[in-house]
Amino acid sequence: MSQEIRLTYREALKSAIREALLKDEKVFLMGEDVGHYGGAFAVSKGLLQEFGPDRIMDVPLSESGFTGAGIGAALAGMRPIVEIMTINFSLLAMDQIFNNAATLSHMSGGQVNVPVVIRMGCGIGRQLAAQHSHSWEPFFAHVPGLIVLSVGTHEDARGMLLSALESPDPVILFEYTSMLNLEGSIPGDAGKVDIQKAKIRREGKDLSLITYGTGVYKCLEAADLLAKEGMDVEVVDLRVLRPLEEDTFLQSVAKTHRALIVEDAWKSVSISSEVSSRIMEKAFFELDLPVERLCGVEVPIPYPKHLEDASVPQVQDIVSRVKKMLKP
Amino acid sequence: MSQEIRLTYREALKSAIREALLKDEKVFLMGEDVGHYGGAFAVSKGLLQEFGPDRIMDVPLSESGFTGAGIGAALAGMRPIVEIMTINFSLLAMDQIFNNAATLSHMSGGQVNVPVVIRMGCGIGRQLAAQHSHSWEPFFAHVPGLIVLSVGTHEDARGMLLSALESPDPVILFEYTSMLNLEGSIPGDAGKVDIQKAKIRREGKDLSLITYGTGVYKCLEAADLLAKEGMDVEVVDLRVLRPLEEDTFLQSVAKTHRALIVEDAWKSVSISSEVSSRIMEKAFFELDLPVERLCGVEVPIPYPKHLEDASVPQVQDIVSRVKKMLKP
Amino acid sequence: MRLNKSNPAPSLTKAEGLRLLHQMTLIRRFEEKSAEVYTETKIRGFLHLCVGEEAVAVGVSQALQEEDYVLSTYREHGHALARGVEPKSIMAEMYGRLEGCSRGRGGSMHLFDSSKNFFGGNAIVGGHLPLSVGMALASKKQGKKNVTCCFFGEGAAAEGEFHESLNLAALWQIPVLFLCENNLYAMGTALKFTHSEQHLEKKGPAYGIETDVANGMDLLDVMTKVQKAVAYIRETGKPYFLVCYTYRFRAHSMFDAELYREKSEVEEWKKKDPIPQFKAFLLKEKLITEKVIEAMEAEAERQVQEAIDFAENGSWEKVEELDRFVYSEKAAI
Amino acid sequence: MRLNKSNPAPSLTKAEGLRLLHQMTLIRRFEEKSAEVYTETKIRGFLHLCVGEEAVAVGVSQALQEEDYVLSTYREHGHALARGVEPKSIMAEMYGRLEGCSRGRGGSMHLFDSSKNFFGGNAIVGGHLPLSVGMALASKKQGKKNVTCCFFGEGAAAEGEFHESLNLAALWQIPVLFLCENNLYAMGTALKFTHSEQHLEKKGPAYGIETDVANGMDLLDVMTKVQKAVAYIRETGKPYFLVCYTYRFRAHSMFDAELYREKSEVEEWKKKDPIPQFKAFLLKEKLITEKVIEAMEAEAERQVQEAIDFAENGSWEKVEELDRFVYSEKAAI
Ligand SMILES: Cc1ncc(C[n+]2csc(CCOP(=O)(O)OP(=O)(O)O)c2C)c(N)n1
Ligand SMILES: Cc1ncc(C[n+]2csc(CCOP(=O)(O)OP(=O)(O)O)c2C)c(N)n1
Ligand SMILES: [Mg+2]
Ligand SMILES: [Mg+2]
Repeated sequence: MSQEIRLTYREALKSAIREALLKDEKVFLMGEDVGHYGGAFAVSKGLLQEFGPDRIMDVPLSESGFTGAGIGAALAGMRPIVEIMTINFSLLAMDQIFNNAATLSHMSGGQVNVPVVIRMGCGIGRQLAAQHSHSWEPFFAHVPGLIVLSVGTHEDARGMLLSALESPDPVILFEYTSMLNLEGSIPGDAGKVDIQKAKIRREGKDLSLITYGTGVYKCLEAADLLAKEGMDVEVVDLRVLRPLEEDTFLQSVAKTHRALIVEDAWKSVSISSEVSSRIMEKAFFELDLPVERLCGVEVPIPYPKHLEDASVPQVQDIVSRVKKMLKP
Repeated sequence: MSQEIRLTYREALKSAIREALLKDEKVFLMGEDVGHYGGAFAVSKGLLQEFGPDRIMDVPLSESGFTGAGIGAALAGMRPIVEIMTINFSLLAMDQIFNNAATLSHMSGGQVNVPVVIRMGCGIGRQLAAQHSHSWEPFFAHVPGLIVLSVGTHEDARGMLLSALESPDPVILFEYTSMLNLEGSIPGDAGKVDIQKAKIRREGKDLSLITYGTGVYKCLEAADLLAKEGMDVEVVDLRVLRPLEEDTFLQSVAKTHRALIVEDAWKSVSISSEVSSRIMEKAFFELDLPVERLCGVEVPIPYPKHLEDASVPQVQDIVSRVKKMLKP
Repeated sequence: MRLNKSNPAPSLTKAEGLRLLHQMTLIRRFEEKSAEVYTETKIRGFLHLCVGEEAVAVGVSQALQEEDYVLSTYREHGHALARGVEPKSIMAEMYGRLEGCSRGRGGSMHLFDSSKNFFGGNAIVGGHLPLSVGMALASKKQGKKNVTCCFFGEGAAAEGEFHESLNLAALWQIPVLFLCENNLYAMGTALKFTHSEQHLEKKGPAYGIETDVANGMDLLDVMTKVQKAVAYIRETGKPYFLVCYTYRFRAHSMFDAELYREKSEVEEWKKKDPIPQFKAFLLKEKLITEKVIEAMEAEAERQVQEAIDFAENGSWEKVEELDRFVYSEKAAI
Repeated sequence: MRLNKSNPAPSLTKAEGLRLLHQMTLIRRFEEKSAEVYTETKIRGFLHLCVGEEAVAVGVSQALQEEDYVLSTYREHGHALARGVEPKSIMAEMYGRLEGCSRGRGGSMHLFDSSKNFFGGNAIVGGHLPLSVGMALASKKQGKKNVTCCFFGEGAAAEGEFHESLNLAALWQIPVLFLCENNLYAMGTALKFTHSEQHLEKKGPAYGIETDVANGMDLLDVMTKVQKAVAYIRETGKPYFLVCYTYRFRAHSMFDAELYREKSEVEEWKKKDPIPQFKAFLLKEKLITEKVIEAMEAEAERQVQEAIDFAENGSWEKVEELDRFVYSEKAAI
């Protein structure tokens, strides 16, 4: 294994896009402001200059149109990376993603496949208020035909896109804008990652924190704080939200006998509901305590910082909840 | 209580729309083919002739546009009933429903409210294949700001719309097309119903069947079959999918100690996931057995009858599963 | 078929005339038979017939080549047949049999045949327009010279996807033919309730897209206009919008009581039936004889019966295979 | 203000001239101050300024009456101020304070003031166009004579919602003014990458909608054109599409490095700054004096400072109240 390098989450994402463009001329990136603007979040900055307008395509505001065009281009043998600026706008492209990308293979009896990768900026925490702070990962995780990935670490920021581009099926990639400037370490030769399995990000024996996305670093931080107080919690990063890989978290629960699921999305009908019910079905007799969930408060996210902070689980909330669970 | 009358689910729905139009001149119905065609499923047949084109508005194919217009009209003091022909097409209106209808009240600090009712034909079982057989109730149930109702019985077909029209907030009403011709009995003076609570449709002591929509009559039928074999199951109709009312099913589970959740929608990240995790959190110590779920197979629904039937829980599947749970 | 320069109508050989009449007749008979077996519940779900609109399907297909892509709606039997998808495999699909072109999983609304570059059978109104834009974009990127032909109804043109797709196609200058079959109704909603500007051909110029109109009841006019359109697309690589005025003689689907239009209106349009019209033209021009017509009709009849027999004898996908094709069985690429 | 019949430019009184100049100046100063306090992190999230576009906000508002409805985008401070929403309550909103017009819950992108019939502050591009159609439809049904004015950018006109909304409004003949602020960029995407037909005014006729263009850098031209548009709407009850050509002098939002346009282009446009232009006009016509201008500017400055003070001293919503207004607190109706 090569030396570790330090880079931001943004740099990791960008280097993967760049590598993909260099490696395969069928790959192109399309999305609002990916080119001349440099990417709404500067992820694709400079790529237009390097690869030209045929590979880095600015598109008009027309989410349904250009996402569908990406799906069509994939049908016809290209390898499009479609960027939907943020998940909030993905509702406008839902019909294309769910009714077309997710169904075409099945509906045609396997004649066609849709190798498109759709990236979206996600997450809350930048005071963007109700219409710009949605966490709609649960919707995508509901729909068969899609592969749904959540980029919770620098390793995955570097590797998930590269792996996604090898899938013959449509992949949804959630990237978290609040993490873009965060620095982290990955091996210098880091590349593709396994996109079928969840991953234990920290071993522990007292309780399993199961999470994804921005929850990963939050849970790791909470675990460190808890360790100082003698509590040894395991952190499971789900990573693959569809098809949800359950063995990893079931084994974790079989070891720790206690689980708390942490998620920014609203609680009802969420990823954590699914994880909790899988544990109910498949690890019930392992449990020392009922599984608990710490999720987003069910409110359209308000603008002011103090209310926004109160809307999603913070590190301290995780710590307190774990303590309550471990020392009832 | 007045005498029982027999009528179809369609007649019940229609009589409610008609009553609403008669009672309040702010009410109007808008949707594709609700007028001249007589309603895609003949629910509004004759209403154009009775009420004229200002109250029964045919609209062009433009789900986002006319649903948004319904929301706007509600903002400005009207009482629109928007019909989205089927839930499959609701994806095109998701942005309007989730980003506007569900958030405007909160985002404006409570200055405005959105008294719109959005009805959709739902359900599978008519061999309409992948793009026309979706059960997207789970999406709507995820989103705060909406009131989400599922019409699983004739009583509710008659009453839910009338109650929904008294809500100051946006209501989503799921109607099931496979039940339209089904006859049932309701009191002659049946009217509004409680739209805050779930309902026990059959009492029983051995196990709770928790369901909604087309699951209700299926579970009742299964319960009858099971009764003949000496198993006494309770049937809980969730009815209100958001805000999900949990007391009713938690009490049921506290009584029966066993629960099976039945749903046509795909299993992952569904209403049943949510119900199961609530039971985990709030009735764990009541359980004699892990809660189980019987849901739609995670596949874009195929056209042929035998495969379509295999895609969703049938009465016989419910019976077998309950037997397995009760006699392990 | 050659385009006669001085006269815009194409001049036909006898063989061509026969082939075209045969195609239209086959579609007509195939659909009438489908309706028949539908009532016997052999076909289920939605069934949308294009009876009356055959000249569009057949006329458009003449200008297309093998490597061109075709996308259509749920009212696509005619397009599929004209494209050369086997009647047998279409009928088997509607029967839900494994031998159907989509393995029985799609049914009437989802005919797919990638060997013919026929990409559905799409049942969300307007939903395939963005796909067609993407396919044409791919062709451009790949340096392919093929055209993408996207059929849709006038009702679909009210959807936002129409607007977004035409804009994208024009911005990107890609070779796509937007082929609008304006049959005056979207289910039961008449054109005047669907579009504030009923002359749909006025919409193309608002995107800077070359636009034309054809009489969809007249095979020769459709052929001429499509020929011109496709020639333009192949030459310039740019999109084209062609509106064919046509009419469906039958109900929207098998569930339609047709409350929204007068019987007399339907009867008026039936007088313009493209099949007898074209037949008369061929007879007048002495390009065909009654005897040849008779033989051709018998052949169409035979093909339809063959399709039915094939479908009747088809097999069922095993229930254990239910969840195949949710994810592709193609190797990772 | 009276419309001078022989000369299309409105003739102004001194008082009117002063009021208009004051409004534009207030908006300019208010926004510059907002940017300032944004860098002090008093305002957070997205902040979109309309510096350079003030003539549109002010010009349009002159033709509107109290009972008219106004809907806007995330770039709406100018529209809100011109509509008469209190500077204090807007600034407090951007500070996230309870005293803000949306109780602090909306922030810069979601200014609401129902007492002024100002309905957002909508941050999904194109998402409020259907709402505006619905509000105008309600007015028609209720027999109200008010107009709904919907502001949006040229970028929004590429969304499907634009197409669907214009079609619905024209079909239903409802009193809505579609007011497109064409500032040539949608974030960093220039008009030529957004629209295949860059003359957006060609799009109105494709829906049969009365359409016009105004010079958005010229207050008097905006006023004239809007006056005409609103008069038409009030008289006929029909929709109208007005495109104002304008330019934003500052970045799209506070996160924009402006890589997509040349500094020189911005400088060129600054020469057309509507505020000095109008000032010069008033001076030339002797409708104002330097002294009056000075006093007016001081007053604008004072108003902005008052707004800042008000916001600084505002209070915070209690965390316990987080989930209020998810459902309406209005009684069932
Ligand atoms: C998005 C969407 N909305 C509604 C429907 C239901 N529907 C199916 S066909 C149809 C009418 C379409 O009319 P048009 O585009 O003119 O095509 P035609 O059927 O006349 O060939 C409608 C409303 C649908 N399938 N998809
Ligand atoms: C549906 C949607 N897509 C993307 C965005 C991100 N976004 C915000 S403003 C904007 C540009 C809009 O341009 P225009 O309509 O011209 O208005 P302007 O900002 O120039 O006033 C974009 C892409 C959004 N808010 N909503
Ligand atoms: Mg039609
Ligand atoms: Mg703009």
